[in-house]
Amino acid sequence: MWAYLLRRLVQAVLILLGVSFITFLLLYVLPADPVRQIAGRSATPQVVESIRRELGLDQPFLVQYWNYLTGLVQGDLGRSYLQKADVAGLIASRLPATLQLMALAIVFELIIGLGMGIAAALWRGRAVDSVLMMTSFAAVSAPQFVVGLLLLYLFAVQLGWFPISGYGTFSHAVLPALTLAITGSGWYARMMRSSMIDVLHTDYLRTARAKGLSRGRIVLRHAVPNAILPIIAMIGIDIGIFMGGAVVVESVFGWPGIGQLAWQAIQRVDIPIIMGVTVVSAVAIVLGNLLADMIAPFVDPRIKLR
Amino acid sequence: QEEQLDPNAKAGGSIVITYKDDVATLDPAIGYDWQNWSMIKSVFDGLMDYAPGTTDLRPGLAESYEISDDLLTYTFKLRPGVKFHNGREMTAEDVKYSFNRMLLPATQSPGAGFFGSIKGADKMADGSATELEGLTVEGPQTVRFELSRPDATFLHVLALNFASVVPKEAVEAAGGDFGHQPVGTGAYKLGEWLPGQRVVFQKNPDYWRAGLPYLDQITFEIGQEPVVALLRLQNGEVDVPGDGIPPAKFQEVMSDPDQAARVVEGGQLHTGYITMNVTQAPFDKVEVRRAVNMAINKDRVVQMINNRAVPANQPLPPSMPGYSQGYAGYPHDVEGAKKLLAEAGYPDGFTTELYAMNTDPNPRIAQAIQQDLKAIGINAEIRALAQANVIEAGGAGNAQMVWSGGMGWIADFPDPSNFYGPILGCAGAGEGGWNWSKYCNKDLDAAAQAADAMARPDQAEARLKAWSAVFEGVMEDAPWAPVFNEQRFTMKSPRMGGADALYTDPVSIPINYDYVYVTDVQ
Amino acid sequence: MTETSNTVAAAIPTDIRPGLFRRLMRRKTAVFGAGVIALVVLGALFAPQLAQFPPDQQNFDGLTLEGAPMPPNATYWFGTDLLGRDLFSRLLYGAQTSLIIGVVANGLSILIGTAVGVTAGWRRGWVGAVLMRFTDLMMAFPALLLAICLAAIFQPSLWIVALVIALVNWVQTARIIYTQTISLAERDFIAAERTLGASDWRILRHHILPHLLPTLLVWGTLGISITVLLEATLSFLGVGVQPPTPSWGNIIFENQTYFQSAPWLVFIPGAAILLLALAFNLVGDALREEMDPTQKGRG
Amino acid sequence: MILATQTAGAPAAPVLPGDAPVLSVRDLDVSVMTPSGLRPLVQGMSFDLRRGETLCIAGESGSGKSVTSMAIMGLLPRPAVRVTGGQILFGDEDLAAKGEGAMRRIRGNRIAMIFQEPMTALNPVMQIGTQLAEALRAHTDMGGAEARACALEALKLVRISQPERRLRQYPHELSGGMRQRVVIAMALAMRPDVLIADEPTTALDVTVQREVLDLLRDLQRDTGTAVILITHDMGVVAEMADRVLVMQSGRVVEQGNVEEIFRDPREPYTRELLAAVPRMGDGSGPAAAPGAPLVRFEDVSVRFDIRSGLLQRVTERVHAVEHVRFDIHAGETLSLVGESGCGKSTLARALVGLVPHEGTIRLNGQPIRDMRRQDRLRLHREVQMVFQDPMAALDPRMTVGELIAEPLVIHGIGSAAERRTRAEDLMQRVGLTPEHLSRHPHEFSGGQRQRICIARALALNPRLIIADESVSALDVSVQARVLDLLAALKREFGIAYLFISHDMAVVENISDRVAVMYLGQIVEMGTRAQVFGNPQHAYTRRLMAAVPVPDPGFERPPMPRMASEVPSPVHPVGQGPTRAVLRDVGGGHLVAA
Ligand SMILES: Nc1ncnc2c1ncn2[C@@H]1O[C@H](COP(=O)(O)OP(=O)(O)OP(=O)(O)O)[C@@H](O)[C@H]1O
Ligand SMILES: Nc1ncnc2c1ncn2[C@@H]1O[C@H](COP(=O)(O)OP(=O)(O)OP(=O)(O)O)[C@@H](O)[C@H]1O
Ligand SMILES: [Mg+2]
Ligand SMILES: [Mg+2]
Repeated sequence: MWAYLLRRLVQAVLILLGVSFITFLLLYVLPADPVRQIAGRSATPQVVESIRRELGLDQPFLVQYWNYLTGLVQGDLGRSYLQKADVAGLIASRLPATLQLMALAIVFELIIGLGMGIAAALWRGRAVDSVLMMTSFAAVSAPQFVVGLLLLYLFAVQLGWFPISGYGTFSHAVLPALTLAITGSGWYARMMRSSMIDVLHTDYLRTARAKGLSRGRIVLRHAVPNAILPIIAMIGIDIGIFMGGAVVVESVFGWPGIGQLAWQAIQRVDIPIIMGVTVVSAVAIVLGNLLADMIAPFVDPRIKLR
Repeated sequence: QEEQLDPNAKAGGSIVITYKDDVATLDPAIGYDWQNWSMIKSVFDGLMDYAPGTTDLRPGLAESYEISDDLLTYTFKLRPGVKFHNGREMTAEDVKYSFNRMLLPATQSPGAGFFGSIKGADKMADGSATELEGLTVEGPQTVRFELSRPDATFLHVLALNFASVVPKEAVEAAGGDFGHQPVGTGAYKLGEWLPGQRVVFQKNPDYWRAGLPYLDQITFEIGQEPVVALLRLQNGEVDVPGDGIPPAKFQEVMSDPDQAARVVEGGQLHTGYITMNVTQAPFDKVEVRRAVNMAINKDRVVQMINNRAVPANQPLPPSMPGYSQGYAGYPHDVEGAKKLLAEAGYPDGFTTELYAMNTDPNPRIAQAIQQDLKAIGINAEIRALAQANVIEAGGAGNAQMVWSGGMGWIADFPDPSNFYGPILGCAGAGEGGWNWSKYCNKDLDAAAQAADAMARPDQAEARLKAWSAVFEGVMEDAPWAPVFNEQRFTMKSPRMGGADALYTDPVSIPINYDYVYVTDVQ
Repeated sequence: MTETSNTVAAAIPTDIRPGLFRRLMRRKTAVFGAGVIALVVLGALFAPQLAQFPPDQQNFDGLTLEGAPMPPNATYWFGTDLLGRDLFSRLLYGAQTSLIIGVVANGLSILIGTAVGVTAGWRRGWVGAVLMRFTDLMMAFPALLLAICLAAIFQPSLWIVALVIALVNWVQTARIIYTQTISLAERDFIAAERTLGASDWRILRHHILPHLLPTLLVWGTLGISITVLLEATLSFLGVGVQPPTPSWGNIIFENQTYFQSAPWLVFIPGAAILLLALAFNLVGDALREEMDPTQKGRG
Repeated sequence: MILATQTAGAPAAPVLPGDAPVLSVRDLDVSVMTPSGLRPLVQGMSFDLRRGETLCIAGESGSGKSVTSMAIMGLLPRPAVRVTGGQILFGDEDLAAKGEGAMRRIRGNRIAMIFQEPMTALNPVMQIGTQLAEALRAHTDMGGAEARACALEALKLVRISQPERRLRQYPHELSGGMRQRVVIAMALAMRPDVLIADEPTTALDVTVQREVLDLLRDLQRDTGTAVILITHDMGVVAEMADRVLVMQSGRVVEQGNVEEIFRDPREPYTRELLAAVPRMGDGSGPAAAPGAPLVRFEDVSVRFDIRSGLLQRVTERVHAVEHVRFDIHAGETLSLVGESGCGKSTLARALVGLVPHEGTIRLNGQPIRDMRRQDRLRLHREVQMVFQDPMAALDPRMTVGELIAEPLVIHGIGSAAERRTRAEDLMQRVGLTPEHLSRHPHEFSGGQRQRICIARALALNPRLIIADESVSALDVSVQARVLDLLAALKREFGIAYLFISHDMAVVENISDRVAVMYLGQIVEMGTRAQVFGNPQHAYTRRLMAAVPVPDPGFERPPMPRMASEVPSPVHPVGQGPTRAVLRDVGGGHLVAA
């Protein structure tokens, strides 16, 4: 177990190294000059050069990367070019919001997606099934921005059930999480459906019925726990998507997450922030996958961590 | 001079303003985004300032100033009893510290280039000096600037945020994070700052302009989609949407008399234009450039952005001193344009690229222009890229045509010279410069320099004339095709008070925080 | 059983091949799906003939005086967009782009994902380890950032965009296919093939791939809307298909803030994407059930 | 013995006047809905089941045994399959007319069922204790702790080792025999009136089957539960049944007392069934003269690495096959017997190159390990394998025609037309019709599938066929037919067999020589006569004693109950099992010391 963890962590470090190197390289060859962004429109060439020197951007690529890495090892993610603040601090200040949104979104996603998938599997081939699968397609095809605004307009502006935007209380988080969940739940619904259909044909489900258990118990205690394994791996993937990708939802609902930070940084080539977000979200993805793998044995005791 | 207080104004109350983009920093030496520009103005003061809602210079932290006859020495007498937010009194040493700090390369101030006329500024830039030679402290309340050449814009430059006075001890205490823990002399001090969420300004009770500001508190809510911000305004949660009225909501707002009444329209020191790279064929031919100027149907472009602009025919916006009132510009004339193209040797037109920033409405405007160009046979492929990539392409001279929208010129200070040097003059035409036309007319450059040397107050009129001539000269060569000057439409909540001019303040966008008030306080 | 049919389409069981199309056509949902796809393809192919207006023509009467788009009417069947262009014509032309993105980009990503996943799952050993570690690495890489960087480094064009999307999207497919291949490789009938002396290539082509088909169909059909929308996101970032080239995704993205004031600009293309994805799914589902003999007659 | 008590909600146990039946089935019809209308699966079925009685239902695969039991349980896959006539009287209630809710209260409570596959009958992600307790809690109002105590009691009842520990374990941590005990415990915990056991021991080893049968009988004696035992093993029938019911294609052919049926079967079908039962004797009879050695195992070992730790170093190994040494001669049948997990399949897999081995395996004198491609293809032609589970061994997406022709395609033999003819030939050879060629494997019964596998193995005219438990899952009549087929092929083509089985009776009937395997090693080996006539090793004897005897009169000599757990073949690196040394006790009869 500990050996497993340690080995996975070593792998994770290698992955992070790879991710940071590729990102750094891509940003290096990107046809956009961060210094021009910092210097602004009135800067004289002199000012531009002095800023470039100050940031060490006049040095060769490998030197720059090495400097970045040595900082990274000490937990230093560098300083934002434009905000002139420590990237670690900037990210840390937004991490709680991102994690909170992510957690709630995944919970909603599971409730909606699994609910739909289970119902569709139980009523397979009936109208319920077709409607639900159609809905899952609509959910996957819907642009987040529009879904978010529709929810906001309906539940916040018209009905006033939730605050229009902002961050703080649970009710602030409901609509943004719901937006993410709705657009992501289609995958879960489809996965769960096919997984449930397989489980519904198994011998142990027949045994459960032969024991005279109620339908609810058969579904919830026997079928679902067995069908849920592939879903757990998907949560790991989802963490990655939510870490840097909730930009649209964050901006619709004024959510102070990492997405907005990353977005603005990308547009203005604030390389330390882009790097920081990349590294942090890679860590989150790796940890998320690790967590998914660690949870798996609890869900399915046949799985051994090795 | 005495401060004119609004007799209707009531003190107290707080307002909410929204922005989409994050506030990067409130460090006056660094902040150069259009949204933190006005915020910094309210936290910090410089020696010079503008009367609210106008482009009229007035002394700020300086009580008075004197200009020597050779126009090379400016002596400022500081206002006594001005206190920083930390309670310490501001002195001449602080002015000196602030300028040194801003000009040191380590600070990475994007504004350093504005102060090139001060003696020794170049030595600061290349790192060979750490103290500004041309700035001396004459006494506790007196500073003297020495210039290396006469500079008519110098007082304007001193009104820029970069020239704000900061307290040394606070900068040092912040340990490199002054931008998030600002301490100034301004009307507001920083209350709370939750990154990505909100910035709260508290009234500075010791503000040196007696009776100001009126408001107790301003909350800037960050990361708000403009459409959502407007919904919240309509819901009574927001007082001013900082990003304006989003196009998708404009019709709705303007067709409701109640809401339309709360929209204040005003001019803006902005010009949207197309640059044409004069160093490359086919735009090395002036006929081609003129043809482009004549091809564009500016009225249609303006209509497409909901008439929120006025067609432009010269680089300067109408509200800028030096604007040529009577100048006719190039008429919209498709046949004429075709003829010019044929004269230039392109009777069948040609294919080129039009760069534009990728945020709405810029790609749309680019497409409208594209259609106009097609009408005279020019096939312009659009490159809608992120801001950074457009700037890169324009600076490197790779872009044959660039639509300036989104990155375009909103003046740093209300003086025509600001519209010339970096974007039309030879200085900006080098590799990486912001003169994306790479246009360099030595004669006009000389004329511009001469105009800026006319720094005596009695020369002001003549100087503006000279500038008008320079810009007419530019239009003769047509490195740009000016398209429109954006109008500002600021919307406010019903309780917002204060003259309309405060809501279209040319230097403090979207509103002048120091002078607005709310009507619903007792 | 003829020699050619045996070699050409041997991945598909012989008795299914001749009647597959006919049997598919007996399923109502499949016919509906195929009809929709055919319509979209025809619309895309014959866009020049079918469209009343050139897709990028900014009609003078397509905007109100205040610059607002026109709702659907007799001239502009689906209304006009913010530049006064005919939405119907743009959707027709946009179908070309979106089909290429949805089918080519998505297909390519499935192809890459399958190749990587099958190779890693079949070969195991160090080849498999290297491939899967690389997949892990790509998974930990923010997809959008990669897309932006790639697209910014290359000049954006439709095919580059398709390529970029494929390069970003193959990872999940690879993972899923990898685990499936591993479990397939353990099955007895694969062992049986080996004892007969079948080559790896033969086993992969005739026994592994057909079993991966259902998964590939699910991922492929769900992936269509995802890629079409991803293309739009890329356009939005300035690294997608360049204006004025229409695509269903970028029509939605350009106009999404107008969902209240000009709903047709959002919901019509949205419905188009949904319909296309659904159509592919219906056909895919039918195909899967028809091609899997064990599924026949099962619920 | 504390067993569950009834709640008010559950239907009261029927009051039985004397010998009145607990369950009585009257004219039961079960049909399946097909596109072409209703097709009957069971027709006019009638029988009575009395308290404390064991009724065995025998009959070939597909005769409707399982359908009948599912109909009684109300577990038919509705709406496709449903009761279309008759009554199922439980006391005075007609179960056929009851709704799902009412049936749920009876199921698991008054009537319990045990299914064939212990490996898959338990929920893999739920602890044994929970699975036991939930059955109790579903029918009583006991609390969690009480239900757990009852569950423990039930486990003790089925004589499982370390019952407390089992409660917290998961199914995969138990052996097949233990799992079947758990399933039985689950079924009996509520002390049902009727227990239906559908082939409860078919998937188990003989020795384990022995234990489970003993257990069932003991429990029935103690609790007085009436049992319906479904089986195709006439040995089991003879041992367990009070009364026997023989079914064929959905109809009852004959029913009566067990002695009557065995002594004096009236219907020809019953006689046929009895004749097909392999009986174990003393191994006498003609044996084939040994030919030249075809395959030679020289000190062959197969070990699987278990890696663990940070660096994934090999820390332990599964010693699946240890230093095995024997020959297979041309034209002979060598049987390999032993319990599950002793390494039989692994040995076979090593021979066809599916797992790497140490030592040397020679085919015609040539070591297979360093064969080049050409020779390797010949190996794959000469040695064919028929797998244990025919469904798993046939690609479900191919038609039978393609499957049978595939070996020819792989080896590039013949044109497409020739291959087709050959496939038709082979189909006839194994007793199927050429029309079947265009069907898919799932459209065949288990026995037919196994014949398809054999046809496939024959396609290349092999010299050796490895039959890995090829008949274990088949019912007697089919089994007999397949065995006959194998024997005929052997006579006709001189094919040699490596016949892997755990059924001593079958082995005795088919083999020339026998090797007994235990924990990866051969512990006894000799001709059939030697091994069966004079079993030397204790393990061999135990295997033989466990075989059910198809004779109701047979008195089983008392046998000590075995320790349940088989020792593990897993050893740390560097260690290994002690090597058994084979000693010749005369005439080539080798026995481990
Ligand atoms: N769900 C079903 N749909 C259609 N036919 C079925 C279904 N279940 C069983 N049958 C058919 O009913 C017949 C009887 O099947 P059943 O399972 O009762 O046989 P069995 O006697 O138990 O055989 P085995 O010994 O192989 O278990 C078979 O012909 C089978 O094909
Ligand atoms: N690939 C493998 N990796 C690790 N252990 C294995 C592997 N294959 C088989 N084993 C182990 O080797 C031992 C022998 O297995 P094998 O399948 O040969 O037994 P068997 O005698 O055929 O049993 P059965 O009668 O159940 O088929 C078992 O303990 C099994 O768990
Ligand atoms: Mg059965
Ligand atoms: Mg085996």
